Amino acid sequence: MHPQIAAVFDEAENRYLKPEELKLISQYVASMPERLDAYRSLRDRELEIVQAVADQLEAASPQESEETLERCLKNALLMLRYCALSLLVNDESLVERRFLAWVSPLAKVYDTKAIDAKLYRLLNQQLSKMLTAKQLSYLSPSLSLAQEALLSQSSTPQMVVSH
Amino acid sequence: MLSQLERLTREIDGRYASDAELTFAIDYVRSFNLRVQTYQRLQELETTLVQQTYTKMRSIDPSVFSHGGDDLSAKWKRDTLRVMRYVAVAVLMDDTETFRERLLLWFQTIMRAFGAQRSCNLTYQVLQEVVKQSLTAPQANLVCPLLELSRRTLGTLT
Amino acid sequence: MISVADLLVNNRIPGNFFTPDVYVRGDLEVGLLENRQGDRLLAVPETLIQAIYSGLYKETGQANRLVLFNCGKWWGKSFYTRFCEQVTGYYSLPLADMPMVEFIQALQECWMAHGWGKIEMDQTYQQRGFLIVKIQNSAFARLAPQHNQPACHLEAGILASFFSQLTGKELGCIQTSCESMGADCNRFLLGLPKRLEPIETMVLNLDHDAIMQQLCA
Amino acid sequence: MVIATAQNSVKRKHPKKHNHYGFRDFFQFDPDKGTILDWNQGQNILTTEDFIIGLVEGLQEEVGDASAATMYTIGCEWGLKDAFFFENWFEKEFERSMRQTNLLFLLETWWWPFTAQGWGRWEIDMGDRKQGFMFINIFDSAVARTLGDVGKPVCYLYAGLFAGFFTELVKKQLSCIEIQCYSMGETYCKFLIGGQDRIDAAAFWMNEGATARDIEKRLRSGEILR
Repeated sequence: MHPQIAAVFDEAENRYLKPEELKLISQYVASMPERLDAYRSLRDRELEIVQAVADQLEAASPQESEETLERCLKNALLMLRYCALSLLVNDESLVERRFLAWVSPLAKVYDTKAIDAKLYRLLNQQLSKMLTAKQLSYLSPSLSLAQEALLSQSSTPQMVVSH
Repeated sequence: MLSQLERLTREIDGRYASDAELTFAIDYVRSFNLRVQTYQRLQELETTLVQQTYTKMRSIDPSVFSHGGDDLSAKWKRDTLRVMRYVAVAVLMDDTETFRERLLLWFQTIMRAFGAQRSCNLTYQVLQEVVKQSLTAPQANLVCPLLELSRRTLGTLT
Repeated sequence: MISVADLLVNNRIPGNFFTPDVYVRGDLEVGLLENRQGDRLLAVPETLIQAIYSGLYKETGQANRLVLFNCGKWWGKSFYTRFCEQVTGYYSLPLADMPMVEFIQALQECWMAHGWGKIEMDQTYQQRGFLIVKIQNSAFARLAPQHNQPACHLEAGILASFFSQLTGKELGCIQTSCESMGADCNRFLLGLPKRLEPIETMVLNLDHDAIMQQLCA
Repeated sequence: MVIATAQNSVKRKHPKKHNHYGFRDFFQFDPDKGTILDWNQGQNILTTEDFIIGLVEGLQEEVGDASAATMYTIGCEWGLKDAFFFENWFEKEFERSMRQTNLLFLLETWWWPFTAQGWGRWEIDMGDRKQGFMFINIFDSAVARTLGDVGKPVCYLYAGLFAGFFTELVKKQLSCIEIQCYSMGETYCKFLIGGQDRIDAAAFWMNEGATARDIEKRLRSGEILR
């Protein structure tokens, strides 16, 4: 959620909320029905969306192993789930802490940037077909944050410890 | 609402929330206008409500504002205002849990340290009566449960 | 053909089990902390860490280092078990099937979520039978009372236990550099006890690089 | 999410806020360093009960039965150091001397960080302070809950903590003994704090099988070992 809304209790004992603070909350609450709709669409049509992406990706990357493609698709599913959550609560930092902190180091090791770039293009096409412009505008801050972070990092060699 | 959103983000890890898990948000949207009205009303009436409570308490028990010769009126007003303001935000945000965690549990130990339970018990009982007279019934229905919780938490002898 | 539905296990995709704001929760009403598995947690404040050092020194004198190392070993044993339980449960994978990168990353996240600093594995000397573990921002180093020798005996104990169980071999652990002595990080050398023996005395007057040079000469 | 984003700024924005013990207010996690600071800028590490077991078992192995005394000493050192740490933040936060403060309020304020840090809740009974002793109840002792029902008191760490802290607070040598423990099948732990003579007397009576209630009664009737 917007950090300012999350902080409403912090000053509770000193003063009442200023009109602009109250307005911020009202705006978020007013946007809630649309956010909920977008969230539900993403949830209910997740498989349809990502399956379409998977089919196109597989066709476009015949040289890639299934294992690699599957790993990338799994990360994309996770990304979409966290972006959906962050759309709902209006907090992009959630994507950073919950998704990127875990997935970026692994994506770096497995070096899947080229496939990811392809995948995101396909995914974004699907999403823009399915969501309204308004809904997309709620989703895109976190979605671009996640995609840009993963595409901008350089790769590192894989570690080779064994059990 | 804040604590519910927080719980939601904690509990849905790598999956989607079900409709049942989202009900609270829909309920909140529906009740929001009433919450804002109530919040603003409490802000307007803050001084009056506290003053009315003070007068009423004095008439019920004149000794309640003095302790060993000290006049506790000013201290009482500060404490009561503090609780009232948290109550107002808790009404606005529909968040009893945060109210409890951020204020009541701590304040309970402080009120006990000063032996103020009897005064608290009376305060939040009278305040409920005063609120019911000054606010509409739906507004008072949002405020009074929080005042009752305050009475039970702060006003109970161990 | 990839089936996306088959990529989901119980309709879930695991992310970071150790995300701090999800991993730990507090309940003020009862004064308890717990992790997301429901195990009780304690926040050990710096005054207690200092007291462990000074109290043990008062009671056991020079032996306090050994005592701390031992305490660490006990601690590490249960820590390993708990950690494996958590990751295998959450990622729905038997330990043997978990890619090592992911296992190590989970350990790093776990370490940070507990506020123990940053941990890293250095495998430069793996062929020679040594593993180097680096830890940064350790509370045990920062709060150490003396600054003339490595101070993270508890951590050394934990690491010895943890990696002994992970590799199935009884390993020893010696700290070769310490933040409390101005080093950039705490380095711990893990290997078979016999091979570590000569280092015990080297630690007193050689730095980490010199020790590694001698060891691998 | 939410509150975590705001958390780092709460102390900066409201340094004098007193009710700051909720988890997300009290602790600040630094993702770059992997460290945790509490509201009063003290570093904290989180551990499971394995840490306590490791300490107890590791000590048992090295020093045998002296492990109880060692845990008590660690506790005393903790209490002593914490008294200074407390005085420092209390006087900053409340802008007044610790010694010009309502005692019960002061003590509740002292224990709050421990509540936030997961060491359980307490109840303090100062009714007998004038007679030179007092009682503290601890609910959910981290030590007793960890070690389970072993049939004798085990919370030497807490006993030491109280002895060390109160000794520094009243500037007089005080000791502490646990006279009832969760590990004896009781629902909570009870500690007696006072001068050495009283603690010795209580220890002696306990050895003879006295319950916490017996000990309270005998102390209140002024009985002391000759």
